[in-house]
Amino acid sequence: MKKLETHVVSIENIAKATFKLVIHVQADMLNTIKPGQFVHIKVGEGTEHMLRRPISICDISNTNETMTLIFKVFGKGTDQLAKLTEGHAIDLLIPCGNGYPMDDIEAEHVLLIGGGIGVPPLYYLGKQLIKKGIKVTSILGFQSAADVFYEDDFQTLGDVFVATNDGTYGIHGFVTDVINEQSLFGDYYFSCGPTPMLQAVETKLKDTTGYLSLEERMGCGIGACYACVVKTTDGESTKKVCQDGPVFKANEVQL
Amino acid sequence: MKKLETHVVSIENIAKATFKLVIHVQADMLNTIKPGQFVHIKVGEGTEHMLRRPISICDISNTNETMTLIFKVFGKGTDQLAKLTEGHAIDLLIPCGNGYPMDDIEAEHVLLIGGGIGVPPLYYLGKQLIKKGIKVTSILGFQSAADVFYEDDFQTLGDVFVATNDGTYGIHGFVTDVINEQSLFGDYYFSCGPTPMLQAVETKLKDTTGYLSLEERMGCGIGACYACVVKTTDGESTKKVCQDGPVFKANEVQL
Amino acid sequence: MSLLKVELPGLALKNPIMPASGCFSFGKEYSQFYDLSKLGSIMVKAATLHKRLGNDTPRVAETKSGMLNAIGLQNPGVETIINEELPFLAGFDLPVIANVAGSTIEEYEQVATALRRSDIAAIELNISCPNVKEGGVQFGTDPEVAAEVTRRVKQAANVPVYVKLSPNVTDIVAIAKAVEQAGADGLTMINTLTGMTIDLNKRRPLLSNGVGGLSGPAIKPVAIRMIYQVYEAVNIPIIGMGGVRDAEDVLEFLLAGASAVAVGTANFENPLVCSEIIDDLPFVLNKYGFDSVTDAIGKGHIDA
Amino acid sequence: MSLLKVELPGLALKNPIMPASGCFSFGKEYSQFYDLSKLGSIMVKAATLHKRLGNDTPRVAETKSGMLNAIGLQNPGVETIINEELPFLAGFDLPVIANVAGSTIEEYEQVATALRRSDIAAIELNISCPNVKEGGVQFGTDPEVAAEVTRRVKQAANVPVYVKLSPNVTDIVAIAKAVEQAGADGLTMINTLTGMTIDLNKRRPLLSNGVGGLSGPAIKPVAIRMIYQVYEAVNIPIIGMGGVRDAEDVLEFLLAGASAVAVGTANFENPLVCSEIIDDLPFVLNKYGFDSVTDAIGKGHIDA
Ligand SMILES: Cc1cc2nc3c(=O)[nH]c(=O)nc-3n(C[C@H](O)[C@H](O)[C@H](O)COP(=O)(O)OP(=O)(O)OC[C@H]3O[C@@H](n4cnc5c(N)ncnc54)[C@H](O)[C@@H]3O)c2cc1C
Ligand SMILES: Cc1cc2nc3c(=O)[nH]c(=O)nc-3n(C[C@H](O)[C@H](O)[C@H](O)COP(=O)(O)OP(=O)(O)OC[C@H]3O[C@@H](n4cnc5c(N)ncnc54)[C@H](O)[C@@H]3O)c2cc1C
Ligand SMILES: Cc1cc2nc3c(=O)[nH]c(=O)nc-3n(C[C@H](O)[C@H](O)[C@H](O)COP(=O)(O)O)c2cc1C
Ligand SMILES: Cc1cc2nc3c(=O)[nH]c(=O)nc-3n(C[C@H](O)[C@H](O)[C@H](O)COP(=O)(O)O)c2cc1C
Ligand code: FES
Ligand code: FES
Repeated sequence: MKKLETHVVSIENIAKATFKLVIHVQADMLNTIKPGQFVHIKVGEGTEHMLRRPISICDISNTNETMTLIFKVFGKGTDQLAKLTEGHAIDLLIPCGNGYPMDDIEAEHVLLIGGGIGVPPLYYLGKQLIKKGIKVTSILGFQSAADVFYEDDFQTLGDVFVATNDGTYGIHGFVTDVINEQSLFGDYYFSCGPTPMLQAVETKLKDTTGYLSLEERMGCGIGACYACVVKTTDGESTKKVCQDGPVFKANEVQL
Repeated sequence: MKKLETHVVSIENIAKATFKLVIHVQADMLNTIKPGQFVHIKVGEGTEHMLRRPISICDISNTNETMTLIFKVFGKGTDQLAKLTEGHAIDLLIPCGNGYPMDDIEAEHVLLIGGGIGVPPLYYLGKQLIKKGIKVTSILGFQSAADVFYEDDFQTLGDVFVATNDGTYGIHGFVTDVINEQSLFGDYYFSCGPTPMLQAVETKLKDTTGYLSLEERMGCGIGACYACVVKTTDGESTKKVCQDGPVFKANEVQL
Repeated sequence: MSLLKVELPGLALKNPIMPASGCFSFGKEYSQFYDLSKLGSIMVKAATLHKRLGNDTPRVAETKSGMLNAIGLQNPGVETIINEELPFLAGFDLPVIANVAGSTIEEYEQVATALRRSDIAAIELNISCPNVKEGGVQFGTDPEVAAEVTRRVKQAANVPVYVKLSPNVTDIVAIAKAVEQAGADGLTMINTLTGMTIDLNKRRPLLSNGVGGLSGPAIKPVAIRMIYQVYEAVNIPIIGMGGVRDAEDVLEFLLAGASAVAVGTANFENPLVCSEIIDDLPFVLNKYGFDSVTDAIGKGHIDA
Repeated sequence: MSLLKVELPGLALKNPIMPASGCFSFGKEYSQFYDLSKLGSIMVKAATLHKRLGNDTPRVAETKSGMLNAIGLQNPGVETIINEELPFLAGFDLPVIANVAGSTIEEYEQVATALRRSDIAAIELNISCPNVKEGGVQFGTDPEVAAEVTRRVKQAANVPVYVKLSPNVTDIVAIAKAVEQAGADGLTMINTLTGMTIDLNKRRPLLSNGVGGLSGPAIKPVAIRMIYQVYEAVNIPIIGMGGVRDAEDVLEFLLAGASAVAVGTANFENPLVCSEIIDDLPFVLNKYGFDSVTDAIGKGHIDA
């Protein structure tokens, strides 16, 4: 992991309060990145924000030497990130966390199940999976039509089903409703999104091997402060989301 | 007084760590400004700097609708101000303080005596004085050659004598040395600069009517917090630099 | 705007926002920026029996997300305040809270007695000023002494008395309970945390007084914690303060248990801050699902 | 670099900079960023007798120029620390300071006794953790209790003992003097200020523990003030901490009376911060006219 001082290549508002941020990163660093990893971003330059913000890596481009992040304005920190402009300096810890276990996957058809800001990391994952010849079906859940992003991009990977909670776009309901209605199945699934969604997915797909990417409030982002722990299923010990995760095997930790 | 949200027209490094900042201000506001007044500037947008910074008004241009400030990078706040760029937003309280008593002056020849960052307010004052047909002689003191600024501008007002403490430019010594050596006198003087300089000037020119502009650490900048007081000469009461000053009659307050 | 109304002892507030004592003088300067009648109330600068010139300068220093001050209770004395400062405020539609300070219990009593001849709506009893050698914080750090001052000022005063608590104590709840028992009508909290900064060039504390009071957003978490704890222990209302600079901060103080909120340091950053907060507050209450200010008070507590 | 050297009981420091306890775990993670041998020392994470899982999450929250934490002393227990964590640090050229915590005086004693079998250079006695129900801060708020824990741990330990003081007290000087008299070899200060923030959406304290410890630049003025006051009252050295993030901050702590300085929260903002401070410190000392670190200690005092 490195502390990288780089700059913004572009920033774009792609959905309601949702921004696509493209950052310059050199190829040798990009080559070390695994799908599911995240970066830990310093907000502003002064002391007002002492904690960095974790944002998943959505995509990388070796040719352009760029990395893409997609984030939603949630509070004061992401609001400030949204005000970044082309060429502006940005300071990251990169790459953080473990990522999805790409090497061990023995699968033919993988379901990518994302909710809201859990969608971005699944994109780079999907790209890597199809490179390995694995079939990908994406199920993306959003609040409503205005929140939907990256549908076309996922379309380049395979079938895509979009659901909205309020039915203003795609299928009305949750991602698990889509799995029911469309009788979707795969021999593996990867999921990222809000905890209630992950719980529903874990229950629904209890017989399928799955990996979940979790969120937790972070201090250091590198495993040193014990802010971001989750209990293991037996309740006897903890794992750190920032270091042991953010990706965990389904049922490995308590959601 | 107003809280004014405006923007930077230009910023330029004109001497060692010294910046000339030109800010857009509408004519109706400019018309209310008196020489010697200052603005109270918000540093950055967040909470890191809760106190504004007082900077004297150096010049105004009704035609361009601009105001010029000259400041030296001293600590973290002025350092951040130096990083402002053209078009950037800036938030001021304007105008602050009393300014020099322009209406009551019955003088033929005025000495302007400035030291370091005390020089700027004297420029707009000088311009107004010569408009009233008063002769102006400027004595400007700086640390060394690299610190000198605005000599040419003052030249347009009348005679200018520049002194540097280390003798690397102009006359070697303090402004009071210049007054001695050149046997300068006027029927009025206006001075702004570091306290030791003001004390020396006050003593040297004790028989001349004079006005001094003082500095003190400020909270509110508008007279409400009692941070910036100076004792009156009798020691019995105080005056506020931000409201009763920054310009005081010589011997009115304790330096 | 009845959704912003709050009724407190002696204070029928049209909204819960007021400038904090010492940060707004007696209102005149800020009246250049907006109509003071917009405010819920105003906590004016501390009054002592006689005129005080305060500490030497420098009296303020900036710190990260905060500031230190050691004004040292400079004020023209209670008589001059009654005769020359308070009449200006009579021209506005708002109840005035007078801040009472002193070096001895007798002085506190005398100031409170003098104020009977004024038009104030309530007294804020300042037993927590860290910036004067005599008087101030020592009255606020011992529960028994705090109770005694409260009792005596209650007897002297003809308006409700709010006691201003110092955060520089091991057990704020003990002090709060003691002054409640002694008859306080309400509490205001918190005053500043004692702090210091050193001038690296001069190799001496930057403030001439050495220590000063830390205020601003830096101390907000301490204020929220103390209000939260005291709210669970007393039955008198709390006026909260410490680092407030926007309407969401105000809501956080209400949830912690404050019934009204004062704004200090933020006035220096933005002289319009109280006015802007009053404009924003209805929207913020609505955004977080509250029908009114009173609906939000104490709602951050587990059993609320 | 002898200008950076400091000699303290048990600690021959090549420079006065060390990470603060709980912010750097046992060093492994930060060793990805720079060679830990560069550090003056390291204060490792708190050890209790048995493994503790700590509090529920959320455990941290950001505040203005600071943060709150309520980790709750999660650690694998002193035996595991000795066997599995400390050996990693033996590979670096730096003295290790172990942080000792407990719920009872006996537990403190037992942890200190267990640590006799390790290679540590000193103990930091943590009687000031505000984030656990039992053990922690109550040992640090009463001078007599603080003295008693100090005495017992001094007897159990085979290395110098530095007592970590809580800032959440009315009179820090009284506690400092009490633990000095009880045999403390040094003091470390300050631990975090107790604070809280409320989640406006959930209408509950944001941290699952309710309260948490406030750290970061926000609290620096409180740290400087307390160190300044304690320095004038005791004769044992102080390791200072609270909001340090650059070499000028370090100099301010030295002037206040600290002999060495720990960096906590700033590691999260910048994992290289300790390394960068060590590089900058000679220039900053020089800029302000000091020949060495020892030359600067206590020089902010009037009679220095
Ligand atoms: C591993 C990981 C990957 C993530 N990837 C993305 C992503 O790709 N796109 C995206 O939009 N968001 C992502 N998030 C969530 C994102 O980190 C938060 O929305 C963001 O930190 C909120 O910051 P704020 O300043 O806007 O909110 P504030 O509430 O002002 O933040 C205050 C503090 O709380 C923390 N915090 C608040 N919400 C969260 C949260 N949900 N998770 C973790 N910390 C939080 C902040 O980091 C900060 O320390 C991810 C979170 C994690 C843990
Ligand atoms: C009426 C008035 C007019 C001024 N005009 C000018 C000018 O035209 N050009 C110029 O370069 N400087 C001027 N100054 C000085 C300028 O305000 C300070 O240099 C500046 O505030 C330093 O801020 P900083 O953040 O760089 O320093 P820091 O030391 O980081 O500031 C910390 C705090 O101390 C205050 N402070 C520090 N030094 C001074 C000082 N000398 N006077 C007042 N407050 C101080 C700051 O305002 C801030 O609140 C003026 C000061 C006053 C009072
Ligand atoms: C410059 C200044 C002067 C103050 N003077 C007083 C005072 O006279 N009486 C008093 O009770 N509190 C005084 N205070 C404390 C404030 O009223 C308030 O309790 C404290 O600053 C916390 O609020 P804030 O963070 O919003 O400033 C003063 C604070 C400041 C910053
Ligand atoms: C996440 C976190 C965990 C901490 N854990 C401990 C601990 O285990 N033992 C301890 O003595 N102090 C602990 N502290 C307090 C720090 O060591 C330090 O005293 C305090 O944070 C002030 O320094 P800072 O402002 O540089 O962070 C912790 C602080 C933080 C932020
Ligand atoms: S954020 Fe510090 S251990 Fe995970
Ligand atoms: S700065 Fe507040 S009175 Fe002058």
